[in-house]
This record gives sequence, C-alpha cells and structure tokens, in this order.
Amino acid sequence: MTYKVKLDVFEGPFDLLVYLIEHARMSIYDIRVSEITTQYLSYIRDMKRQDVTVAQEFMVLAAALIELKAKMLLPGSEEEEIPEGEEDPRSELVARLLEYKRFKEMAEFFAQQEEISTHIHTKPREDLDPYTGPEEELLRTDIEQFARAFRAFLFRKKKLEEIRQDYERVERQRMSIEHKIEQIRSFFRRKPKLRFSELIARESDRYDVVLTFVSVLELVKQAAVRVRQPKQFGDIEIVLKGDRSQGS
Amino acid sequence: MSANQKIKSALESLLFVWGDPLEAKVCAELFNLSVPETVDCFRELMGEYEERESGLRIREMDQRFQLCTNPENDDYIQRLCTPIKEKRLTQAALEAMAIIAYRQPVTKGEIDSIRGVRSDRVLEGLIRRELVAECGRSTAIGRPILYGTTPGFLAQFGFESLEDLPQIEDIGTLVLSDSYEFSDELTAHQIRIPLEEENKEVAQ
Amino acid sequence: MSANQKIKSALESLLFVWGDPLEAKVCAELFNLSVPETVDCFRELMGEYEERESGLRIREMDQRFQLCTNPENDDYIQRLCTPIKEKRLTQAALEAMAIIAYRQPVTKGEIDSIRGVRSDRVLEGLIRRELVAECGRSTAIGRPILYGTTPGFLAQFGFESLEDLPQIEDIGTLVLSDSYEFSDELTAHQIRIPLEEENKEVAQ
Repeated sequence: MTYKVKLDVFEGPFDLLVYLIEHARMSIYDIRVSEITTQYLSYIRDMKRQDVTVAQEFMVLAAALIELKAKMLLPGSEEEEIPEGEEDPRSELVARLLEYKRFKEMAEFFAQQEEISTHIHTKPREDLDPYTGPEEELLRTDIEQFARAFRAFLFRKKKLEEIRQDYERVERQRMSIEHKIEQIRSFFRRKPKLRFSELIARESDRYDVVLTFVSVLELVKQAAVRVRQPKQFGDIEIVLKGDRSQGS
Repeated sequence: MSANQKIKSALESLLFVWGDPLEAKVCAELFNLSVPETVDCFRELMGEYEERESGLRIREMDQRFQLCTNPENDDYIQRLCTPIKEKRLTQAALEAMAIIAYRQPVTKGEIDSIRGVRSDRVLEGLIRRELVAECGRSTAIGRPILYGTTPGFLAQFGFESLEDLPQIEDIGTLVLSDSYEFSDELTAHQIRIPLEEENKEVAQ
Repeated sequence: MSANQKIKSALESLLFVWGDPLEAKVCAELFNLSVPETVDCFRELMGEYEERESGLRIREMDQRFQLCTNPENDDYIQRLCTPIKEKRLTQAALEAMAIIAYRQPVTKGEIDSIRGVRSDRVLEGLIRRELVAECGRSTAIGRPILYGTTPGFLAQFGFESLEDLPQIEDIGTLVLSDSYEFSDELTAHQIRIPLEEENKEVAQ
C-alpha cells in the first residue's frame, strides 16, 4: 500500500501529487510519469469508493497526467511544440509543482511564526473617557439617539460573533504535581517538619487538596519524606528525610 | 538572568495582562514564594520604574499591585485622545447604557467585551447619575456584580416600563439567547479568571 | 530629564493606554518631531526593554508600535489566567497567505492557479480576519480584484515589515518568467469557472 492516508488531508491535487512523488522517493525533476499516474488515479478511485466527492480540480490534474503519459510514450510526436531531445514534456508540470511546493514550505514557515506569536499577549485599550471629557451630557438626548446607539451595538455584536469563530481559548494551566512538589520542597527550606494543613492554602479547592496529597505520596515514594498521622483523621505530619533530597 | 530578575520580569508580564490590581498572594503561589518576598519583588520593580523615570508606574494598594501610566504624561494622552473624542467616544455612555438596558442584568466584563474597551469610568458615571445600579451577583465564577437600569433611567427617556424599549429586529436571537456565555468567551486578548479577589468583595 | 527621555517616557504611556499598534506618524505630530525621529525613539525604547530583560516588549510593524508581553513569560500568564487567542490558520489558509504575502498584489485567479484549487472560502476567511485586504484592480482583462496583506498580517506572524519576509530562493525568476505564462494556460483549461465569475464581478 503506497498511500494509506486520510482522504481529506490533501489541500488539492498538487498537494496530493507532491505527496505521492515524495512517498515514491522520486526526484521531482525526474518524475516517473506512468507510475505516478497509476498511483494518482487509484487514489482518486479510492476517494470515489469512499463516497468522497472528488473535486473537479483533482480530475483536471488526472486528465493532465494521462495526457503527459501519452506524450512520454510517443516521443517527438508533436514536433512543433516539443522538439525532440530538447524539451522535456514534464517540465511544465515540474515547474508548477516546484512553485506549489515552495509556497507549501512557506506555509509551514508561517505556521511556525504564528506559533511564536501565540505566546505573546497584548492588552485591551484603557478606558479613555477620563481624557475625552464628559460624554454623559449625551444622555440627555432623545430616544431616537438612544435607539441608534443600540443599533450600533447590535452591529458590533454581530461582528464579534463572526470573529468568535476564529478565536479559541488558551486554557488556564492547572498546577501540576511537579510544580506542587517543587513548592513543597521550598516550604521545607524554611523548616524540616510540616503539617499537611500548612501545605494547602486556606481557600484551596478540592483539586488543590487532592493535588497536594498526591504530591506528598509521590515524595514518600521517592523516599524524600516520612509521613505520620498521630490521630485518625488528624493532620498529617511530613518530615524531610536527610540531605539526599536537599540537592534536587 | 538571576532568579529575582526572572520573577520581576514575569511579574511585569502578569501586571500587563491582568490590568486590574493583582494580589501579591496570587503571585506568591505562582512563584513558590512567600507573600512578603513577592511584595518585595513588586516594590523593587516599582522603584526601578521610578528611578528610570519610565512612562509606566506600578501602584500598590493593600498588597495588590497595578500597572498604570505616569501621571506626568497625562497631557500627551489627552492630546492623543482628542481626535477620537469627536469621532467616536462621545457614544461611549450611550452605548454602555444601551447594552445595560437591553441585556440586563449584565456584568462589567460583558460590557467591556462587547464594547472592546474598558468601561469602568462610563459605568461609574451612569451609576452616579442613578441611571444604572447594582442589582445582584452573577452565579458565574468570581460572582461578578450585575448591573441593571433604575427607575431614573425610565424617567429620563420617558419610558413607562422596560417593555417600552424600542424593539430591534433580531433582538430575541441576538440578545436574549446565548448572552452570558457569549461575552464570557469574547474578551479578545485577555480573559481573567477571577481568583479570590472578587470572592473577597462578596464577603465584604 | 533630557528631552529625549521625556519623549520616550511619554511614548511608553501612550503605548500602554492605546493597547493596539500605535502609528509613529500620530506620535510624531504630538511631539513635533519628524517620523524618522519618532521611530528612532521607539526603537531606542525597544532596545532598552530588551536590554534589561523586561517582562514587556515593544513590537514594530510597518512603523506602528505595540506594547506586548515577553513570550518567555507565557507560562506564568497561562497559570494566572486564560487569554483568548485567535485560532491558528489551516494549511489551506496558510498556503494562500504565503502566496499573497510574496506575490502581492495578486488576483484570486493567480492564487487558485498556484494552489491548483479554488481559494474563495480561504480568501474570505483571511479577509474577515483582517490579514488580507483588497488593494485595487488589475489592469488585466476583467479587471480582477487585487489582494494584499494588512498590518494585522505582520502582527500575527511577527514580521516588522514586508521586507522582513525571508527570501524564497528564486521565487522571482520562477514566478515571473515562463511559468507565469504557463500557469495562465493551465488556468484556462483547468479552472474555467473563475473567468466567468470574474466577469460577473466586473458587471456588478
């Protein structure tokens, strides 16, 4: 099987063709037209079999490939256009594929650039009203103006809703066990013995409490601390063990 | 870069994104520091801003810190804003008023996100003029304050009741349906998760 | 404080208040400076931020400047709050974006022909997100619309100006010489519909 890929991953016929050529370890400058045409056509047959609507563009390139294959089989048959031995009938296709490939690579570069910019945050504009004077005066105006302001707001809301499709939320990161362990170790720097209750902030939610507990268990597993619970349901005492753990 | 510098750099970023006063306690947790250590970092940073006569300042209130501009530059800000004054911003109060009237009860966060600009002052003004008043707390995280119109609002615009508000097409689908959720997602660059700060306000 | 320092301090305040990219030209007017002088001030400031490894950064795009966070502190920001970011572009959109960036001003037909697929939807999306805008009409038959990049494009991809785009080796020769003619030819029998459509647009 030469191409076991999801059918919709290709952005177009060139994308597919470049993939097939690279996958067959062919040089783009020396395409084995017959072989690649066979693969291309069988890919399209697969699309049809899976009821994927084959876009017109894919068919157009299929036709172009078949034509090219025919030309390759009949060298010098169209002497006027392709003087024998001088121009390779494949050169046009090669040029187009190269051009496409170049932009595809640029697209990857753009994706990297975009990724970098997701780590940069900006801020909304400050409230400029203190600098622009008391527009509250306007509130003395009539209902028409009021309705107009509201229409402007509706318009903006529609626009925002359009934009919303293009936004995603970067999730707030919850604290990890690693981070919590680090925090517990930093508490130990101040004193060698801690109570569990000291490790959880007063307003901790259930997540924090569980996370802290699991982190303590992890420290026990690492033999970094010793724990003791003098009373049933009482507070847990955690004691730092020796110097071994200090270093890390 | 030393650990201390790294923390100060991170604090600057946090202040910038957060916008509102940021509790030292919240930051202390993020950096595994004690609260006094964190406060020290903030104060160092504060001193550095003043020393280099930066256009930005950090102000402290009750172990909360906030990034703001150096008041000495107010004139320039004023001049920068003058051209927009005529163009757009005179609409601000009306816009906020309309949003509150049609979407009440509504949070400040929603108003901000719909207008795309912070609306603190505008809202203050509307409250001062008794056109708008607090009318409860949202059940959403952080329990933000909800605002609504007052009887004064009706009087001012000559409405007998809220049903008198002019109907605007699509208002049902646009305004009443997904309203809260929508604005929650929409603050373009930054959404804050209210931590304890706002809860404390509730407790007060 | 020297005049230069005073201006830089004021610029910091302006950047902070404004939030969005701020045009050097607008600031130049405020300070009675030439645009190049103002740009220099911004760049000095920019250098100072980097030098002291501040948590804030100034980014430049096409003689506009914007205050933003140092990307190194992103982790802390995400632990503090949940910023909202624009969704990444799809591969198709990125391809079209690259073509427009390098070959602007460019018609839809040209984009289609390089990609080998129609790009209407993709182009619409890029326009809606204000990464691409119409920038005139080609003199070719049917006077098709020409598209180019916007300042928003520079911001989203972190370029200072279009000159900042990396060279694609040989792109000039490859694109402008024989392949151009050729691609036109292929367009002809490959994509007939766009021709009709372009005529229609003209007729409107």
